[in-house]
Amino acid sequence: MSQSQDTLATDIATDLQLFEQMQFLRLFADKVDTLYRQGVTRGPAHLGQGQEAIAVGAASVLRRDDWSIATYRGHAHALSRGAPAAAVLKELLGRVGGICAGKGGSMHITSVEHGYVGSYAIVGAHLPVACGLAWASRIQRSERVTLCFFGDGAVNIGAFHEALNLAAVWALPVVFICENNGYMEYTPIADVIPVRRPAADRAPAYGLEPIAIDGNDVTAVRAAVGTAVDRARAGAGPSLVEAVTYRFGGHSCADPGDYRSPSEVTAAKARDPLLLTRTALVSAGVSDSELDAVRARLEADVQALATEALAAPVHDPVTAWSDMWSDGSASWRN
Amino acid sequence: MSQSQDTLATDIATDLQLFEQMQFLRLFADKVDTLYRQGVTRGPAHLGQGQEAIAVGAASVLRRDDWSIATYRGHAHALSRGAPAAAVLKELLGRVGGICAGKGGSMHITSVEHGYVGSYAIVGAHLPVACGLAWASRIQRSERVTLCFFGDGAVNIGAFHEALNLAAVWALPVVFICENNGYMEYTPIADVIPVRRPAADRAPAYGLEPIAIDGNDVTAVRAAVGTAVDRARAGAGPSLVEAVTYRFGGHSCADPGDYRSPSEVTAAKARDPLLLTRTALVSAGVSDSELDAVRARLEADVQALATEALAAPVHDPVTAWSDMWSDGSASWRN
Amino acid sequence: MAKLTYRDAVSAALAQEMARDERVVLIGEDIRSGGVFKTTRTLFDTFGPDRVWDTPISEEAIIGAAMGAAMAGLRPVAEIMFADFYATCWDLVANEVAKARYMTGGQISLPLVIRGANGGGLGFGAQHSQSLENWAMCVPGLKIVAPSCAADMAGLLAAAIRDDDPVLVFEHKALLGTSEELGEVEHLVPMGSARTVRVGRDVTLVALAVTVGMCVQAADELAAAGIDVEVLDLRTLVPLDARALLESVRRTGRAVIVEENPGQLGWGAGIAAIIAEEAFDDLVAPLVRVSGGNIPLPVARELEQEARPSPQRVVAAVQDVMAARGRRPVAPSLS
Amino acid sequence: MAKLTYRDAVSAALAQEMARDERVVLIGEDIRSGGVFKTTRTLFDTFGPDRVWDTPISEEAIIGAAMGAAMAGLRPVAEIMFADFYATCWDLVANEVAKARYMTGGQISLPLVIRGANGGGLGFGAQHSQSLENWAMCVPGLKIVAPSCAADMAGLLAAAIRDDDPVLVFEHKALLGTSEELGEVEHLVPMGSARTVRVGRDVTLVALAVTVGMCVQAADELAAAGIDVEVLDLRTLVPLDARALLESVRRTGRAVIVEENPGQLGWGAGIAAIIAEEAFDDLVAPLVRVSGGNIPLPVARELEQEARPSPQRVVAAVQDVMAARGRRPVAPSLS
Ligand SMILES: Cc1ncc(C[n+]2csc(CCOP(=O)(O)OP(=O)(O)O)c2C)c(N)n1
Ligand SMILES: Cc1ncc(C[n+]2csc(CCOP(=O)(O)OP(=O)(O)O)c2C)c(N)n1
Ligand SMILES: [Mg+2]
Ligand SMILES: [Mg+2]
Repeated sequence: MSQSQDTLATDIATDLQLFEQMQFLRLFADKVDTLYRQGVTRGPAHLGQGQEAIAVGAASVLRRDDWSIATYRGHAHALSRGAPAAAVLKELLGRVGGICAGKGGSMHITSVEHGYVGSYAIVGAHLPVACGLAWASRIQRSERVTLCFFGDGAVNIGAFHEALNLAAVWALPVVFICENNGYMEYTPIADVIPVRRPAADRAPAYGLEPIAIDGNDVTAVRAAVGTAVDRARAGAGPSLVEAVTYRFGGHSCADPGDYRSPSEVTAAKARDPLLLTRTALVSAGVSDSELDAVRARLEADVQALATEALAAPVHDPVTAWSDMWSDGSASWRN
Repeated sequence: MSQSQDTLATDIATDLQLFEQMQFLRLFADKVDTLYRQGVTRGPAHLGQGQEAIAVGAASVLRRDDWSIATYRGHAHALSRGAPAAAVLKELLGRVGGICAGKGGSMHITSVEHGYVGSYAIVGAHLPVACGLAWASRIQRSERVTLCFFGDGAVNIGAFHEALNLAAVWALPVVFICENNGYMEYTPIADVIPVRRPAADRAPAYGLEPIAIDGNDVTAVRAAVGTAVDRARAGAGPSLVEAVTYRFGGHSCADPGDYRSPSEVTAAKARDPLLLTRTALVSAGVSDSELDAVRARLEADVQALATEALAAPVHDPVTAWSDMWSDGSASWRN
Repeated sequence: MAKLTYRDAVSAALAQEMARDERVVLIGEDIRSGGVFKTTRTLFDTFGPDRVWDTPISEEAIIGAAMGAAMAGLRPVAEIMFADFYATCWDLVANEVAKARYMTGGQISLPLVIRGANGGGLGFGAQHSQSLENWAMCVPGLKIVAPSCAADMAGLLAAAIRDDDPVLVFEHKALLGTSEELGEVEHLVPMGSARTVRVGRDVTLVALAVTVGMCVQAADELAAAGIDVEVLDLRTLVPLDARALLESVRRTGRAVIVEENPGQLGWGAGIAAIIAEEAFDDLVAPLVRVSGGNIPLPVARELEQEARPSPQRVVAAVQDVMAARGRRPVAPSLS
Repeated sequence: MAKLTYRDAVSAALAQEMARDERVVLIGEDIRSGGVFKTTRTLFDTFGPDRVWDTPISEEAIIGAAMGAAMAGLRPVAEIMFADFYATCWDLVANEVAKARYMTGGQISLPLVIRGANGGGLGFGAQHSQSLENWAMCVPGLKIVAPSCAADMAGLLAAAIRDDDPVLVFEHKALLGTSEELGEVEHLVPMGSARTVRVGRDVTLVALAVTVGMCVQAADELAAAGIDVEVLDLRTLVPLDARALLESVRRTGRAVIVEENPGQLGWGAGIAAIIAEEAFDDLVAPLVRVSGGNIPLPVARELEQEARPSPQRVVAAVQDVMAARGRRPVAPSLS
């Protein structure tokens, strides 16, 4: 699903493609939520309805061999890079064919083959890892860029600070993207920071420009991330982009999210990234029925995925003992 | 050695007192260096020649019950709060009567009785602890203020970031004082930060004013820290003060410090805080001979301290097994 | 008499101690709204903003704040949401909190508690399922509490809060919903005394937290096969009730240690070492451990089960131990 | 033939591997100027700025950078100056590096080494003297190397760099100045094979790193008293050469495990547990450990000595074990 910067165009075909990708992510997430409620998924699941424009817009400016790395709320990032949805869904259900062989689950979806080097479940921990990916690009004289996604809550953990500082000092080709959805688990980010914008207002502490964008506007995301990626590729160092958005659901499927007022949620939904793109497409002349058809097709796709995943067998317990050491075994002693 | 803010005057008597304190710290550190070279101290020792104005100036604006907390380079901070020099020296020599009973050594000098709640040897770790001391003041509705000293190298570790953020969000009565001596162990701080001033340029990330002062000018330190302490006491929250200084010696007694050019060191010594205060006093009419007499008296004092400490017995091994748990024992099982 | 869940036992003990001593304050992430595991429900409403503090996602700041406040005379209870996150503040826990009293020659006292969710079994994956009592046991200076039932949860947490040393309380995720009838008495169970959950003659099962239930279940099965099993719940690893442990093993002559920690170096190894040194002469069979696998915990149900201890594995281990060619101490006159 | 110190063995192995494989890069604090322990001397001059990187004081960034770079095809060697500082980046080490391969179903390979100064004896105090192999052993997914001599230092570090799994190398501060004559051959000692330092009949001393020398010294003294001691240097805890361990203990029937870790839960407990389970029938005496004290390490010389293992304590332990009322397996026909 990636395309390189030089083909970055804001024509209708592109917008349609972005719309379709976002629509797919939304339907996929809704399906996961349903499966969770049916009790057929395994473990917690953190969904991203409302935040799709960030994953899709950012991935759209990448080259095939660029890296992305994100959090437990990472399904959209994996899929936007091209990870096979069937394998992702099987992982969520704990079935054979799961993308991490049943060992990672929802919070650790990874598809190295597609440049998505993983979902990390400890807040902030992957930011230093992103530095390492980008550090390798420098040493290898490679043009590979690393995109690192994290939430607003991550800006207060030590690893964020260490990573931003190192990236800036070493002028690493990494773009840090803060998905500011206004909340940590149940607590508003505004309650725990002494600045207004969690990421942008901290950029200057690392010698970086403050960048804050509308994270629900996929075109704005493409533009801002595109510029940052170009800079990184050109050797001009890292950027920190704050993309303001909202999560429509709870923190995870287990959370009703009722610490937010209904009016707040309703207001946020008026700025649904899907709606925004759809409105733009319609006013550019695309018909509602064409967009409805896209949606219907994707609904069928997602339903087929679910049917396939639910038909897959559960794991053979003995496979717990593989993938541990580089020799394939799990033996630490003779 | 503390005095409250309302008696903060820049008269000659005060300057003389500050001079005397700094002179004592210098002679004490020089003596420790000699004893280290004689092989009679135990473990590493991190001295602060050249940085005395910070410890002395800051302590001079505190009340008796305020807290200070600092690093392994903490002898000056302990002594400035009134910790008994004999007990400190015995600790450095590993003799009975040592202020931490032989258990802490040079890097962990502590005198809770004097409000000096410790020297911490892991870079950055005590900044969150300082938050806790100050948090207690808020809960207890106490006017107690916490002063937290650390080096320029500490601004890049996660704990710094977490502590500054928490202090700012909770408006804690704590003053963070970065003793910027230009170096970490062997590496210049400028090599590892993307901003010019390690602390001041990061203050805005925590909603704080950037404050940078001449850390060799004891009067400037008194003024800046005095203001910050007043603010904290009045409930206006934390401050971050960067005091620019230089360490004349190596990182520790084991380090010749030869990664700095001789000319750099010479230039720095021209701004010796002792020299600056002495010059000010002389131009205010104090005679050189009076100041020499102070020095001579303190030299004798320090010599007497060394003699006393060297005469103290070594520790009884069995005392290793006390001070472990609150019941005084070291037993973790029955 | 009302039933109390293990989950509510946490908030009950916190409420009891907060009412008893106003120096007890809570600090952690999302605790005002009741906590991610609902273990701090109602406390903010009851005790207000000066007693219950929500923090940024800053585990080092949380532990540092608790430590500093304890130095200044409070008795903080810090929540680390999942024990796995101890790794993000391990320097504060292992290098500062655990060592402050000793390093300062006894000048500093740290009456503080750190509590949070521990253990596996719910498909939370490798970074949210670890059972980490062993990390703490590697560090002298930390007391370690890991309750197996609601009554112990309430009583040991209360005792931990009253203790003048730092205590880590491990609340097992898989036990949160278990419940028990408790009287209207004060919750208080002293640390350092093991509990004999079941008396038996043939073999001692040494257990902790979630493995206590597994051992009881195994014991029931084994009883049907004529094997009389004793189950000992250690309750706290530090202080350790080594006396009760050794007394039991000396009596039965056999021990199976059942731990959720990875066997590579779990708390069970520490227990095995003590028995092998101090009760050796009374042992009639090899010391066997049933441990967590030496792998990160996988998520898929079948895989996670494979990597954790279970009643079935306990039964099998006991059968092995009972079948072992017996050994008896050589009588002094023969040696 | 030139003598090589343990300290110089570190830089020699690094230089050898950097010359051999340009993917090997170094990252750490103050390493360009040779390192605080002078273990990276000359490497910056030889290999230049693309291969040797000085960092801010940011241990999480150091380990994260090494991890990310390893994912991207490099073979980084990160220095954590003192093992105690692992606590500041334990999340990256224990929750990320150790688990990445497994959690992703084998998609990620992390050929990286983390090395640094470990252990006590020099009066560095509680936060700079810990011996922390036990922390690592609690975490499946980390290989653990702790060399006892210059030859092993060079050879095992080289092997660690060539290994495709994450390896933690513990360089003992008190051994840095020790030296040994080494040939001009390539430094390479495979991980996972213990070394019999001294052959003996009566008792096996199980040792690692600094305790190997203590055991050899004790063995010499005990020989004079007619006790024939075997000394086994485990060299690596993961992978563990359990076969060599068990073979030796089965032969001697007695073991004393000598560790610098605190006895509360040191690596020695893991070893004791294995012996008590797998060589039980051959044991004729209790398993004894000589461990570090269960206190933070104090600074004053007399206090620090009191809290550490020593040849004297080993001698005393062996004498106890030899004096223990012997036990022999009960013969099958008698049981
Ligand atoms: C170090 C750490 N602390 C706490 C948690 C528990 N936790 C998981 S997600 C989360 C909130 C994160 O908020 P944010 O960064 O804004 O991301 P979002 O979930 O909104 O995408 C918390 C506190 C964690 N996983 N890691
Ligand atoms: C977390 C951590 N990393 C590394 C060290 C080793 N170390 C001790 S002091 C020091 C330099 C600190 O520099 P700075 O903060 O500027 O303080 P200064 O020594 O100049 O007073 C380093 C790297 C440490 N003690 N803790
Ligand atoms: Mg958020
Ligand atoms: Mg400095």
